[in-house]
Amino acid sequence: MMLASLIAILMVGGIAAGFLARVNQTACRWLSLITVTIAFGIILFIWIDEGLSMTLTDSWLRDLYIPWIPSFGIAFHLAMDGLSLLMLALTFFLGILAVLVSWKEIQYRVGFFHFNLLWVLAGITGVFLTMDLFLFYFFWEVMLIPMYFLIGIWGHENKQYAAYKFFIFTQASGLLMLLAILALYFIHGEQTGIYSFDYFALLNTTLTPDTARWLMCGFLIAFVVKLPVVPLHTWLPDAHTEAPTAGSVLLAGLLLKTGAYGLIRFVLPIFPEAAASIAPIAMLLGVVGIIYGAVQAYSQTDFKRLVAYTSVSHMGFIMLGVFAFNELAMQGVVMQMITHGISTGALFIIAGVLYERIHTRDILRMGGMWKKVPFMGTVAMVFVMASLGLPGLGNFIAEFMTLIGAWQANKLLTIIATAGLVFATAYSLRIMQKVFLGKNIEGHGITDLSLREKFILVPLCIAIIWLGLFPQQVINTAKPTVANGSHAKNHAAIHNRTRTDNVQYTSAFDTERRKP
Amino acid sequence: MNVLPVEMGLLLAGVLFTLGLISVLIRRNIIFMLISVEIMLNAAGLAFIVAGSRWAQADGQVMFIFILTMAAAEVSVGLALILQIYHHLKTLDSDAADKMSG
Amino acid sequence: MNMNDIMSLIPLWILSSAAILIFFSISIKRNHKVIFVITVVSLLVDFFFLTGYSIKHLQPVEPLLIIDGFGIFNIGLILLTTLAVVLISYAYFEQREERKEEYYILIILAALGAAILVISKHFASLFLGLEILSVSLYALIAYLRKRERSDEAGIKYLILAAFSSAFLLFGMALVYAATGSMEFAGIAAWITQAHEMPMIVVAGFGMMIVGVGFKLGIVPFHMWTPDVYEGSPAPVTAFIATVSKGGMVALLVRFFNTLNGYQYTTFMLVFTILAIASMFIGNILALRQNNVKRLLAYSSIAHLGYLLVAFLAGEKLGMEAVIFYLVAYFITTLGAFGILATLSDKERDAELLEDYRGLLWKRPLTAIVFSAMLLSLAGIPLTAGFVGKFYVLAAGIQTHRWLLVIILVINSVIGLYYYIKLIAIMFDQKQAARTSQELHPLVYIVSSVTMAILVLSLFWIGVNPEGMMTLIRDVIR
Amino acid sequence: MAFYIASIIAILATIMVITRYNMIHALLYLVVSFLAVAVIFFMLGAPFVAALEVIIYAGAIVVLIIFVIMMLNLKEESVEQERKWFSKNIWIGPGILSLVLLGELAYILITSERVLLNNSVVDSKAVGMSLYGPYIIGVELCGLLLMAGIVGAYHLGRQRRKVVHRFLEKAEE
Amino acid sequence: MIKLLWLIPTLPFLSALILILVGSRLSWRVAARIGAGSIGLAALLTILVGYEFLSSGKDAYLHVAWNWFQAGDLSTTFAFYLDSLSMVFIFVITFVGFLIHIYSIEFMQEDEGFSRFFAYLNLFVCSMLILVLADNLVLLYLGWEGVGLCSYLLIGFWYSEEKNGYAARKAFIITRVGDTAMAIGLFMLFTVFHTLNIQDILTQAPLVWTTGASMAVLIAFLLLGGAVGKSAQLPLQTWLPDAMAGPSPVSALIHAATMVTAGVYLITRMHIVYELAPLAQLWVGIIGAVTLLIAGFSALTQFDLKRVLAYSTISQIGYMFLAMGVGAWSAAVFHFMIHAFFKALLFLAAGAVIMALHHEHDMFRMGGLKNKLPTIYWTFLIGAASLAALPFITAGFYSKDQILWLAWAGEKGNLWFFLAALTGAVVTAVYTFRMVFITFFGEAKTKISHVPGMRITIPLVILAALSLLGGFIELPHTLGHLTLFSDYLSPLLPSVTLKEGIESTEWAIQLVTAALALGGVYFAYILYVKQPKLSDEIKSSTFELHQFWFRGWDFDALYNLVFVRPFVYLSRINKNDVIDQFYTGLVQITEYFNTAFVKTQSGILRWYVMGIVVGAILIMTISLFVQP
Repeated sequence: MMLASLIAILMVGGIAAGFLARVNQTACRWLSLITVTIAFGIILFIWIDEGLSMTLTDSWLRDLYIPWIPSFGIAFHLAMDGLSLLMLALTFFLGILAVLVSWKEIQYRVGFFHFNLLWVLAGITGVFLTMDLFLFYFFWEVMLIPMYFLIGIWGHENKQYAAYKFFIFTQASGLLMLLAILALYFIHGEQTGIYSFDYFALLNTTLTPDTARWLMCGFLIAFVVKLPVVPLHTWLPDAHTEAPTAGSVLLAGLLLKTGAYGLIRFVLPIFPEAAASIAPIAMLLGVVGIIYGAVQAYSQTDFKRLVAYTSVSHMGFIMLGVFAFNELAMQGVVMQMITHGISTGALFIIAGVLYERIHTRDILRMGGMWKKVPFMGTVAMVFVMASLGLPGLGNFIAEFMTLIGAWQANKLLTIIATAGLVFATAYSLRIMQKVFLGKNIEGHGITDLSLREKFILVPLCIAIIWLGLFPQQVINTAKPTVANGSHAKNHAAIHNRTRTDNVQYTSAFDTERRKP
Repeated sequence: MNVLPVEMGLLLAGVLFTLGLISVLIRRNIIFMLISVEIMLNAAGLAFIVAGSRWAQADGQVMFIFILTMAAAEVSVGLALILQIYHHLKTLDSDAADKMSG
Repeated sequence: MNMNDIMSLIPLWILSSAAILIFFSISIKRNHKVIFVITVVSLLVDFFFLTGYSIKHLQPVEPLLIIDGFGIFNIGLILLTTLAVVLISYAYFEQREERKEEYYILIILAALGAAILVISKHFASLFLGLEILSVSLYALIAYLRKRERSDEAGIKYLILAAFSSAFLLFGMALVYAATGSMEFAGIAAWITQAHEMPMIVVAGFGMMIVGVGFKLGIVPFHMWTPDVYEGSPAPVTAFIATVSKGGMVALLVRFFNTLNGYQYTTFMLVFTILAIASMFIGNILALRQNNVKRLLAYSSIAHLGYLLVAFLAGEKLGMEAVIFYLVAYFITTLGAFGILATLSDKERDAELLEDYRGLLWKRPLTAIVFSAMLLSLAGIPLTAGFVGKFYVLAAGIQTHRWLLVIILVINSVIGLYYYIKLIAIMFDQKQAARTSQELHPLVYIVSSVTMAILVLSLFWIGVNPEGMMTLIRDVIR
Repeated sequence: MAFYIASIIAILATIMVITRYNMIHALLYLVVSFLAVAVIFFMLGAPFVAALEVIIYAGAIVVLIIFVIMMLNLKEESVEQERKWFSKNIWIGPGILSLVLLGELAYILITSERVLLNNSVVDSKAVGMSLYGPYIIGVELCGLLLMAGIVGAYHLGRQRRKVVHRFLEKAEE
Repeated sequence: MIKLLWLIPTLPFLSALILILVGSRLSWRVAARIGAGSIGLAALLTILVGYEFLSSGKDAYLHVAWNWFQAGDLSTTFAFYLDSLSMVFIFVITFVGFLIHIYSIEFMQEDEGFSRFFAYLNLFVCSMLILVLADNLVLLYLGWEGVGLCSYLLIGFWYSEEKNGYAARKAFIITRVGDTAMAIGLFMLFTVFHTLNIQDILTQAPLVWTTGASMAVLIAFLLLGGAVGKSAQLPLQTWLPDAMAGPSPVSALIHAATMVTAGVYLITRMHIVYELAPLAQLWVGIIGAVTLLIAGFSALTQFDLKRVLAYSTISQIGYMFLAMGVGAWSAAVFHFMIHAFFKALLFLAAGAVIMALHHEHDMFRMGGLKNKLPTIYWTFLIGAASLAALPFITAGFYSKDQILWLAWAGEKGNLWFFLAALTGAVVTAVYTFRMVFITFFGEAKTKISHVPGMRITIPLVILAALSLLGGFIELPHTLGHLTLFSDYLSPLLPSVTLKEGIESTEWAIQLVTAALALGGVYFAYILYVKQPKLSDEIKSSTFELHQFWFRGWDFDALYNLVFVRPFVYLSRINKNDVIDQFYTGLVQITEYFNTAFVKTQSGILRWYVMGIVVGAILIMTISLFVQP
């Protein structure tokens, strides 16, 4: 029930915040802050409660199963394992920051803004939790609409274009995934006579190699567009650039991660052979993304656009790691998901903070800010360094593990990917140089971070350093998911646990099914 | 009474139908278009009569009567509309009625 | 015609009696309110009467009609839709300088025609139902005589409808000439007996497709849609988009299933081509449309294309998908045109994109309802449209119609663009300078309640479609 | 033989209809065409319908149209206009389309199996029995159809008044 | 005491943290105390730890702070490993570091970024300590990158100058290129050994590989790549001269004494791998030899005092590489230590000069400082003498002599190495004293604005003393045969096997070396003091060559042409993302269709009828041709 309550809290909170804003805008902000904090608290509670003592056999923490559309074998099935837990922790952490970051920035239609914000979070939560493919698609789409509004209403100059592009790219790919899901559903149904969208049921589908490849492509395309992988990335720079700060944070920090999550959760377990067969291509795409994103990032003059392209580059590592098929790389990927969320989110926040002060995102018009805003400069330095993969910060752990894992799979590509780190250095340092160092050309007189902004950025700093120095907890939490090939199938184990939620638990496998 | 093949009857209906069709296509005058449609409907009725005659059933004729009814209703409404249009446009040119496009 | 037949036809009797009652009531005294109430009451009574029927009910009224679950369901759908149209019509017509009363007769007759259509099992009833519907629509479309566009739309619809009816009739005649039967079942029996279908029958069916296709507004018989949608009063447009098309779809389903048309590659090929063309052309035409009514017209072309995909998928799931999609589409379209009608003023309908600019900030609830409807058209989750699209895709995939399914997906994406564009305009920060209306607000309560019910059912079916699915499954059997 | 003569007359008359510039002339040819068709009906053993063809098509409908033409008071210039619209080019597209359609139709009809018509006559009694037997609902529906037509025509055809204000309009009624 | 090893890197780290967080609110006095004091404490602790370590007689001491991360086979600890080699390094780092910190208090006193400077400097010391104390290669990599970061920060310390930022980025990026190679080396090591723990690798390596195993060679080369980047050796040497943009203490600490020798540390640390990969080791030597020559010649032509020193550093590290190339590990480490003393001294002294002359870098605008800044002059002279390896009295002589001797006599040495080293020795003497003579002799060209105080002179004096006396802990056979240093390292680092029957030549070599060094000094004296015109003539007659050397053998231009320009060009022309064009194209196609289709909706009734007819014909045709 706790899992469902996570989603419910956010949704209800969103609606409440939307109405509350008519009365009092500040109250609305506080309400959404409290809502997300409660969700974060729940996740921390679960983590502390049992995440710290996870073992390989006991990897599913919570499970909730409510039949929804029995005639199609669709259920409201949520389940949580270490990976979901990590992703949710990240979600709510960034969610809190997103609310905070909008405190001053959003002065227009505050209620509707927070409604959308919380619903995006709810959608993302659903994506990370659901174990029913129909429901997954459902949430997958649900998170897009509010995101679209966030970009389209509170974005910058070219917001409509960016919002369209974002929406259409993700929708198109999502629909292809829906096709694949449906095909899988029918194939599984014809094989077993059980028509079900349940993840754990569909895992057992036997597919011919050809079918598997096609179906996987359907899933893959949705995830790689979201990730994004070159050449399907072009929505991302626009969307990230035009979105309001909170939107950029959520986009970069969370939405991209849903793609990576999908790869780990669905593509690999459901289509292991097919995934293995395209691994070289996928890794190649990852490497292309790393290099291409870096090269593109270097030439950008728009701060947010630059950061957006760095995302493309960083997400290449995820592609590389996921298809390396070993635990190290996979751990690296999980780590990358988290650290990238933090570091890129922070960079977007810095861009937003700067934009609030000098009303431009053009880095050619910045420069020499350090003297005025040393604190901001220091913080920025931390995240710039994180983005170039400096050891001691979280990103390094992620990239190092990914690369060392990828090396076992494909040496040449790993070499190129590693070379990408040099490019990463080039663009990262360019940010520092153009924004904070050099001369203050336009003579902007700006003030350093306010208390609220410090309250946003300092936890991020601490998080990224903490992850760089003490990543083991995260690795342990993710371990059951990524280390154990049959992890997903261990789900049955949870049936025997007494400590499931209070709901009458119906098995995933004996609901009424129907042959259409 | 001569014995004649069904196809000939249907063919005649087809020819009349096509003539009506040509007329709809080439006429710009709305009244003419209406008349042409009547020709087509009549041709369809003819086809029904031929078919009914082939099976020696009354159904074909019944259908014809229905068609007749429909044609009458149609013409009455159509003419009323034409009056309106003439009122508005001061012409019967169907091409003039192209205010809506795209 | 025995007692049972008469009993079974009571819903139709009620409708026709209502029409006649209004007819007389007009001759006594013209009163918009009274007539509106009569209409609403009779529709409600009719519907409640209908709910008394068992879904398993099966009563052929030889030789023309058959009252079965499918028919009852569709009549119910038509009645409710008509009711919704009537409800939004009241406010719409109240502010217009036109005699309002005939409108209700015509719309009841049109509904009756559609009802006949969905329960007919004979060419004659098919034709008569169709024509009652059409003839009523001629007048309805041109109902607002002050507007030039209404006349234009009316005459276009009239000529084209009659023209396509001629095709339909000629096709019927050919089929009849070959088979000697005008009953669907009789034709099916003849064909089964004859083993192969003679070309003349194929040609007959082909010509009938022209007539059917025209009513459905699928490519290449679609060209009337935008003009007629634009020219008609908004409630009438809603009616055309829903009842008129839906009735035809239901008929097509019945006809095709009775004949088992799925075994004939010719028809499958024809419908495949029509479906693909409808999806592409409909969506692409809508892309840069600035008139909301025309935009919805083009979108309806595309949606009928989607519907054909489910239709082509056949089998039980396909039929379910068709009906479910139809229901979702009805709700959505009614909602959209309902909003359009509510926003319209004395001068003209709120049909330009610009009329919607910044609507969210001016009338938030209206804008949200409209957005929900558009999102449903786009097939976004939480709405009925999504489940409908899901159903269609499921049906398509189950029967491996990959080409159609892929094209559907591509078109959904194209379609997104213009739905989103409209939503984006409503969320724009600039506001249109359109003045609000002067009518007494009470008038709007009816419309508002209707819209509320529509949007709630939209979400209800979107979130919990199980009930509707079960119902439809029982209906299809 | 009589069938073929009547057919040729019908076709020729119809061709005349579609080529006339003057509407009244065209309508007269239309009457001829309808009459020829009525003859055919008669020959096909459908005397009742033949009569209806004459009365309603050739009679009522044509008269109705002529009535409207007179109401509109169309003058010579309309004939001129018709002539102007009737250029050669206008025939090309529709001609080709129609010929293709006719060709296909003819091909289908001629290649279909040859069936000779019965000589049996379906007289008015049979038609009546059928109409008021199984097709009784159809007849009722026809009534509703006509009602729709009447209401529609009445509403649309009503003469428009110069309306100053909606309340004034009410007062006039 | 040895248990407190972890405090040695932690103290600077804490200090850095404090200074970063609240530094801007502290007065310079407090900041200086925190900044320098922490290093002082660390130095003190180092001595205590060192004492205990030496007296304990153990080979090594391991302190595990915590398990860093563990996933799959990879298990990494955050652990410090102290052995004799790292002992030398932490001693140099903390001790020289402390002196430089003290020096910096005065040097940076006026700067508004005072506390920031100390924060960076402390962070650097911390990273450097982690580097040399790391127990596994991942942690070493952390230190390795950490020092890179600090180097970047400090080179670009005066960030408002565009060119400083450029130099800083150049340094970071170029070293990153080497790091990439090193990272790949780590991947390969991990693949082979399933661990990245240094000691485990070193013990397993001889068991896994035979000498000359291709994997070993490859890995050795990759690690060499990292070393080459950090230590500014060919071909990645170009960043170091530009790095002189940073404040002088930074140049002294990072770009002379410690960071740039990280490569030496790495290779020495992994010497077993290199012993197993003779080809790679040979290349270490070759790179060292070539680099020392190239940098030496470049140093001859520079105007900027600090650039001379920078090239000199490159050249001296070349010696160390040469030493490692011939397997003279302890010689390399010894030279590292001595070099740290005298080069830090030289940089600090140069910094004092520059500071005194109002931030004037050009030697030819100095001159005549001999009398005005006597302390500086004498200490600088001592440093220069040590650098030029003036015989017998300077530490540089002993350390360099050892390398020269082993390059000649070592089993892996050869004539070419020896000749290169010899030539280098001459060149070193020449450019060193060219520097001395131009700066301190002749006429004064610029006025002195700042006379160095105690905080500057005391470190100079201490370093000068070390530069002279540091060499006496390791004396050659011919001169007393004292082998304190190599004995100390011998459990860890193997000594060089000499060629057969070559001992007798040692004194000859020493003589030649000494003579050449003195000759070089004399040569410089003639050119720059006696007959300055001669030097001008030489300069003008070999103008092209001179310029070529001055530009650092045009490596910069080459790299610009081959790497930088194409990258920037590519990235510039593709700023708007060519892939996006594809999607824009799709949209345009759709819009084109839209335009085409819209025309069909003409509003003309007959046209619509036509549409229906066309549809009918289509259906009929299909019916005709496709049989059901």
